[in-house]
Amino acid sequence: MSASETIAVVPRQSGAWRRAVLRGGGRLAATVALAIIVIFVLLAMSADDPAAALGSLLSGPFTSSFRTGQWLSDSANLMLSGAAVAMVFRAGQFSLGAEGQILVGALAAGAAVLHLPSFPGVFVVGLTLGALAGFLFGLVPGLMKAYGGSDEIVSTLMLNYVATYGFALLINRYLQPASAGYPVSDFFDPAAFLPSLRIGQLTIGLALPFAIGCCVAVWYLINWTKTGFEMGAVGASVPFAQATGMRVRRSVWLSMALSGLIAGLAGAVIAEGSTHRLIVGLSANIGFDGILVALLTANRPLLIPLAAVAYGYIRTGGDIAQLSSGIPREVITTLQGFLILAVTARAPLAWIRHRAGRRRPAHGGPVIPGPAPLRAAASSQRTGS
Amino acid sequence: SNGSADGGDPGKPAVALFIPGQLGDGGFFDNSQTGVKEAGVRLGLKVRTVETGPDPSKWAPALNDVAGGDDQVIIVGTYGMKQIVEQAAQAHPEKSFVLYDVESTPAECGCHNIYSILYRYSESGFLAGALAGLLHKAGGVERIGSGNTVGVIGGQDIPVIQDYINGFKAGVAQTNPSLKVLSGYAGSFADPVKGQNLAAQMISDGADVLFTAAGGTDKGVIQAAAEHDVWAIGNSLTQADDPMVNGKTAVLTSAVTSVDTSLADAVEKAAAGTLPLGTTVRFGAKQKTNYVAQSQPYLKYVPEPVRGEIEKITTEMADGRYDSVLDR
Amino acid sequence: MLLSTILQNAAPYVLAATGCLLADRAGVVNIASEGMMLFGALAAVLGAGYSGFGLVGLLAAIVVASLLAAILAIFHLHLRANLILAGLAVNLLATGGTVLVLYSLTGRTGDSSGIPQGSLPEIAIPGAEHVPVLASLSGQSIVVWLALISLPATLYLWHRTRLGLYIRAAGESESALVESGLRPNRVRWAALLLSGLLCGMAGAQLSLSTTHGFVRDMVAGRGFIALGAMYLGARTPVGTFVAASLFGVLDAVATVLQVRTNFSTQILLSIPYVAILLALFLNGQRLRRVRRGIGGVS
Amino acid sequence: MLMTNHDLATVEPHGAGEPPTGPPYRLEAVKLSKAYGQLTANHEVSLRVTSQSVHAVLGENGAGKSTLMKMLYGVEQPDSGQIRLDGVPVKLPNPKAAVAHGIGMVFQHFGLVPSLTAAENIALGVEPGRPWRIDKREILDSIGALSDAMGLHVDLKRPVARMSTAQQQRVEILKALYRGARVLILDEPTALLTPQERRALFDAVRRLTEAGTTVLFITHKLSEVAELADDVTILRRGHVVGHGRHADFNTAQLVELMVGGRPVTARRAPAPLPTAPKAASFTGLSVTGSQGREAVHGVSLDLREGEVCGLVGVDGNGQLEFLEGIAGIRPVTAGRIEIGGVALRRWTHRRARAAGLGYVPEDRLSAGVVPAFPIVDNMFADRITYGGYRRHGRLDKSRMRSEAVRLIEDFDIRCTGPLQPAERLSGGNIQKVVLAREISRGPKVLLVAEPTRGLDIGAAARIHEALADAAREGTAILVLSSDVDEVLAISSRICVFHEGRLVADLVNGDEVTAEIIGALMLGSAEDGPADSPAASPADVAPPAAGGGA
Ligand SMILES: Nc1ncnc2c1ncn2[C@@H]1O[C@H](COP(=O)(O)OP(=O)(O)OP(=O)(O)O)[C@@H](O)[C@H]1O
Ligand SMILES: Nc1ncnc2c1ncn2[C@@H]1O[C@H](COP(=O)(O)OP(=O)(O)OP(=O)(O)O)[C@@H](O)[C@H]1O
Ligand SMILES: [Mg+2]
Ligand SMILES: [Mg+2]
Repeated sequence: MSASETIAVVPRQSGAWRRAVLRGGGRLAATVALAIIVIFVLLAMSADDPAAALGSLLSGPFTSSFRTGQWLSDSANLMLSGAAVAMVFRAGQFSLGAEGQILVGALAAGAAVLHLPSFPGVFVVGLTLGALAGFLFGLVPGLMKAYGGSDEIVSTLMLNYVATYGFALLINRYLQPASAGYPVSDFFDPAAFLPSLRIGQLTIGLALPFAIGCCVAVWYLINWTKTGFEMGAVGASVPFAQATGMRVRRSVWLSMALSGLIAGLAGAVIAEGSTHRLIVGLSANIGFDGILVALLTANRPLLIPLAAVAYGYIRTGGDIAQLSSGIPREVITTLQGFLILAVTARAPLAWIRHRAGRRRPAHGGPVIPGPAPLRAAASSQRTGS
Repeated sequence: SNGSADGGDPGKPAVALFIPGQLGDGGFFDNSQTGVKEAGVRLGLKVRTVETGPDPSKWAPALNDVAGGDDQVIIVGTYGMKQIVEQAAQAHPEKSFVLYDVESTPAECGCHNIYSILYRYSESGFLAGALAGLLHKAGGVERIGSGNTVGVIGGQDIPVIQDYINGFKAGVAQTNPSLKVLSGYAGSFADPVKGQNLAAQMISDGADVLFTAAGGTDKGVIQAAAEHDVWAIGNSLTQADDPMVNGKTAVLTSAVTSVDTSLADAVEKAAAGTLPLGTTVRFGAKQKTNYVAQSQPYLKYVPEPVRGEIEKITTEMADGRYDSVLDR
Repeated sequence: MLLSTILQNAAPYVLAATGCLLADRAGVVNIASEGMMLFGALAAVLGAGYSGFGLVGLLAAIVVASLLAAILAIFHLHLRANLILAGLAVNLLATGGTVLVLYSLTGRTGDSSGIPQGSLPEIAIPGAEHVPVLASLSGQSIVVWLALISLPATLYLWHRTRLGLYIRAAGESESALVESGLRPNRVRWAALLLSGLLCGMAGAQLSLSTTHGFVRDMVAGRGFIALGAMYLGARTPVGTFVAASLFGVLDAVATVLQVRTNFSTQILLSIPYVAILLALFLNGQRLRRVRRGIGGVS
Repeated sequence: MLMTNHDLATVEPHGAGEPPTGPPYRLEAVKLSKAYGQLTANHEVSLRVTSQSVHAVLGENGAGKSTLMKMLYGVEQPDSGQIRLDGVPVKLPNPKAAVAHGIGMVFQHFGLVPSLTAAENIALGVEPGRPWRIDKREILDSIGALSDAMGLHVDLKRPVARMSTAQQQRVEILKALYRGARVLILDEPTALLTPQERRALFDAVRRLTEAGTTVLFITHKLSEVAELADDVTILRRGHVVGHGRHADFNTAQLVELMVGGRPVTARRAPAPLPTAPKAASFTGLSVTGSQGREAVHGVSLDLREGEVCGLVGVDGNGQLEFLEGIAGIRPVTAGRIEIGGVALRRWTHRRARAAGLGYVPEDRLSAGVVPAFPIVDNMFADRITYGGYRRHGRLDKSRMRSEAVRLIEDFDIRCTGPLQPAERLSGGNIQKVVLAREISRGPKVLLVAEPTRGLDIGAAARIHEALADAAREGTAILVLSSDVDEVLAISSRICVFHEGRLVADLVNGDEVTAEIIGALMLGSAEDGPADSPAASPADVAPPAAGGGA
């Protein structure tokens, strides 16, 4: 499903869908069962009352409306980060730069709202500038790749460090109050806080609908626009894109910059919606968590809200278990690792069958190189050299 | 470490230590946990630690969660938590908050249930600097060469650590103005390799005493000191108690800022119901929480007159004699 | 002095980058190098501390890091988990797992104080103290020496051994291997295990030689840097070695500048990364990299 | 040697032929069947290969030839049936087993590792030497000896990525022989070769059979069968529909057996009237080649509406670069390009298309289509990128789909529907998708590289038909093909390249033969157009001189 996933004009045939869902359901059940066993073992090793800890882990986000709000807020941040990553992955580029772009977006948004006079709606200015800054910061590796051929894994990774240090530097120099003992700005003016909606007891930040909107926007861009189509084609095959008159370079830098834009928005949303100020460590690895979320959905933007909410549930459940049962934080980290492995293991059954002596399905190993009939013919090896 | 929520005396207040970061930083947070736990055990209080991790977006919600729980005394540290604690304090006037490492003024906050603790990190730095200066002056001290350079290494480049470093420089200037002071930040509290690099570089540039205030990064500094036969001055009692690297004594002593003592004191007062809410105490030499540890190597290698001089400086410091050079 | 610092700093980069190279050329991006180094660093401390022998620590690091590599291999090669996801998951396992192990052994979550200290054997060249370059080499840990010989060793592996040949083939043309009667996944297993071995060594250097003890998260991104160095080195043994060494040099340069100048810490600390960006931009190399790992999960 | 009772061409009902009796065949397939899901790729296919013969396997695209060969090489497992070597049944669970039995195969799409040297590729998996050290000298020596003996010369130390297709193929053959292959399977070995290379290959094959090797080979070109094959087996839709000695079939019979009776004729496009308007004019074009050197030196050429101009030359003489230069894929360093009377300053492919150019790239799998994309996306990619197929600002997918359905019908593309990914199509059908895209956009000028490479006779004929139709509509078509016969069969005009220059520009006619063209391609000026009976078109570029302009 990997490669053919890139551009599907219409949904897959319903029969295949149903089968996939059924198979997926079975696997999910097995995964969940396995995960619970692992969780319990980990908790038994570390918590005084493993059952209670497990309970608060699994039901934590629902134990109070405050916690539910917390879960949804965290999920919204994950969603934005995931959408940024899916954007660039769907365009066939590989960026690890969301983390840095989030910091830059937050910085721009924060610096703006800290310096602007307070007026209703000033938060929109912050969001806009955050997005713009993210766009520009994503443009850097994009242009480097499009015009310099620079490997984007290296450049985005390096830019993360530059962003991290730059963020600290600017807070240190310009934004932290004189009395501060730690690089952190003042709190923003409440007008710069992301508004939230109250539904009964539950407070839902604007971040959530906003993040869902972003996911839909990415989906629309990729599936329904010419630009998105071009990006997908450039990502799938540069020779093809060239031979059909597409603007390959523009596609490369634009997709990376747009991903930066969303990540920048994520940064602005985190600053205005969660921390309400700039503080060193603000991104807290959420850029990398975004990679997880995006990959869990195979880069399908419309599934990202689901994946983010599910992943956010575990994270928040873990936080609450930590708060209420005092299990070490690292149990949660370790658990996340196990869960991701369990969820992404795709072919346990096939493997077991293979072990039992049957022939394995022809496809194995990583995504490349494609099945034998697709291997680039000799002529492409020639031109490709 | 975590979750020792048991063994509380029902009549006494339950205490929560809220860590906006993670334990195991080898310094500040670990230190605060030591103090709170020690007092809790001593007094038979129910004490628990809540560790939220380094993600700042989690801090406010987590503290709200804790404040809404059963703990009567909530202990929170670091500058970044100030407004968050103030908001929680407003929302939960029935709870007592201990805010350490930053000051909350009731006038600004509009709340009267916060007891603030400040630390004079620069005093510890000053003492370490004075010791370094005096060691050079004394002459004939083991591992102290004829060079005239000492060094100081910080973790992240943040104001708290800048205090240590500025204090160190002031201490050197006070006792031995001709000494040259090298300084550097590792950029992290958990990168001993960087610490080792910085220390090795300073040593190769002639430094023979290194003061370190860098959390987990300290390990690398101490390691380099051991390797190249110079002295490290640490910042915690643990380092002073366990001064060896690979069988070789490397940590001469520690210039301690004892967060644990201040917090143990706060817990004690809270248990007794005498927590001076609405006030701020600045802990330092005066409260005997900033001092040079009387460790084995200190007693063995530091000449008696130098130790006497340090004793004297500590006393003078408690009397406010150096405030003019120390206060930011 | 400076040269010896560079050697010490570069060794982990070189070894881990070489590990990434082997895996990558066999068709597996080893994004878990960070976690392998981290767990390796802890295992080294435990092995050396409890046995009293530095070499046991090195061995423990190698074994544990290879175990992580095996997890990656099982999940990616056999259970067909997405490579990047599985790699990130292994990193999470290492971040959390090291602290949990540390906690269960010492009751501490921060560092390995309380565990007996060990250190890697060092190799001294008799009488080298006064010879300029040799003096810096002499007394370096065995891992630094291993890093130095890793280049000739990799070149030998590359051009003289079957495994090297198969590794190069596996990443480029799986079907060529199959049609030659070989099993690509076996080759990838071998490459991953070697990768784990090298990352384990790199971790051991950090915790048993450069410093003596484990501090949580002490790898501090060096595994990712190693991966970046491998790409910067255009996925070739020599390029990787040079790029990884370059990071060692830049680290040392940043350190010197920090001690000797008053530039802003953050600017100095970002020097290596900016330098790499410039290098990447200026030589405008077009790395022909097969993209993989993106996409297909479900 | 051959069985008398099977000498006659027989059109057998599938699977009816009983295995004959007599001396054992070198290699024998007995009622092999193989199904992929619903689809029966091979149904009780029997094949008998005599020792030291060349046995051709013929059939349409998708007839099951490759599947049969893969079973003989252990890549695929038959559902039923038996494989015998010298009369002895063998099991071939994997290629390794086949190699152990002395069977070697050169795949349709090569299985070489691009960055490894020829020697490393050849020895992959069977390297001599100790476990920790490959004996490189031994490898070079033994392969050198082998290649000398077989007349298959390649630079063993060069990475195959930097080799021509023919050299790569030699590497593949050497690889099989190095493993001790006594039975060699060649799956469409000539599809990617130039005529010269093909000749060299055939020489090698003859030497191989003389040296005792048995060769099974697949081709779509009956001329090659005539030249090389001793015996033939013809497959259609997974069934053996004919087998026997080649001499006993005539071409018409073979075609009939392969395509099931449909007549196949390539039609030559009529030369346009001299009054036909100019569709494009290229003046003094210089184009940079792969290595950064100039590959085309100041070539001028005019195209008239409705003409099919064939572009030929020995591989590497600039004709491909010329085509790609016009297409805007390669940098044009000098000269002037006009399409439909409009000249553009910066010549990029995007602008070329906007000016009315269509382009069918040489490599259909990597540049022609995105294999993973559905047919519909592949068909309209060019127009989408220029802003077509949009309604209310978004892609009009339903219109795309319905038009794709129409094109699928028009171009007779065999598929399950417009949403089938291109990778699930046969090569011929993929090519039709590309042509459908390029022709349906109504270009003024259509550039086509290797239109029928690897396609069967029927598919090739349909492609030729589509090109002729487009020409009739007024499109000027420039066709590059390494198959001179194809160029002769379809073009109204033929341009010959030699060493980066246009050395001949002929009106195609019965007087123009493959021999004449071949001589021109090799650069013999005396056979040039001056002596040619065919008059050049009025606006022909100066021959041989290289068209100064
Ligand atoms: N991997 C596969 N999965 C499913 N079906 C396949 C596969 N490979 C081949 N087929 C089916 O087997 C049939 C025979 O394919 P095969 O490749 O043998 O054709 P062929 O005769 O070699 O064609 P060509 O002349 O184009 O090479 C095809 O029509 C196809 O439907
Ligand atoms: N994985 C697959 N599943 C189903 N059908 C397939 C698959 N792969 C190939 N086919 C079918 O196999 C047929 C032939 O496939 P193959 O790849 O052999 O093409 P081909 O005709 O040999 O190509 P070429 O003409 O380039 O040699 C096509 O009709 C295609 O639809
Ligand atoms: Mg075929
Ligand atoms: Mg075939």
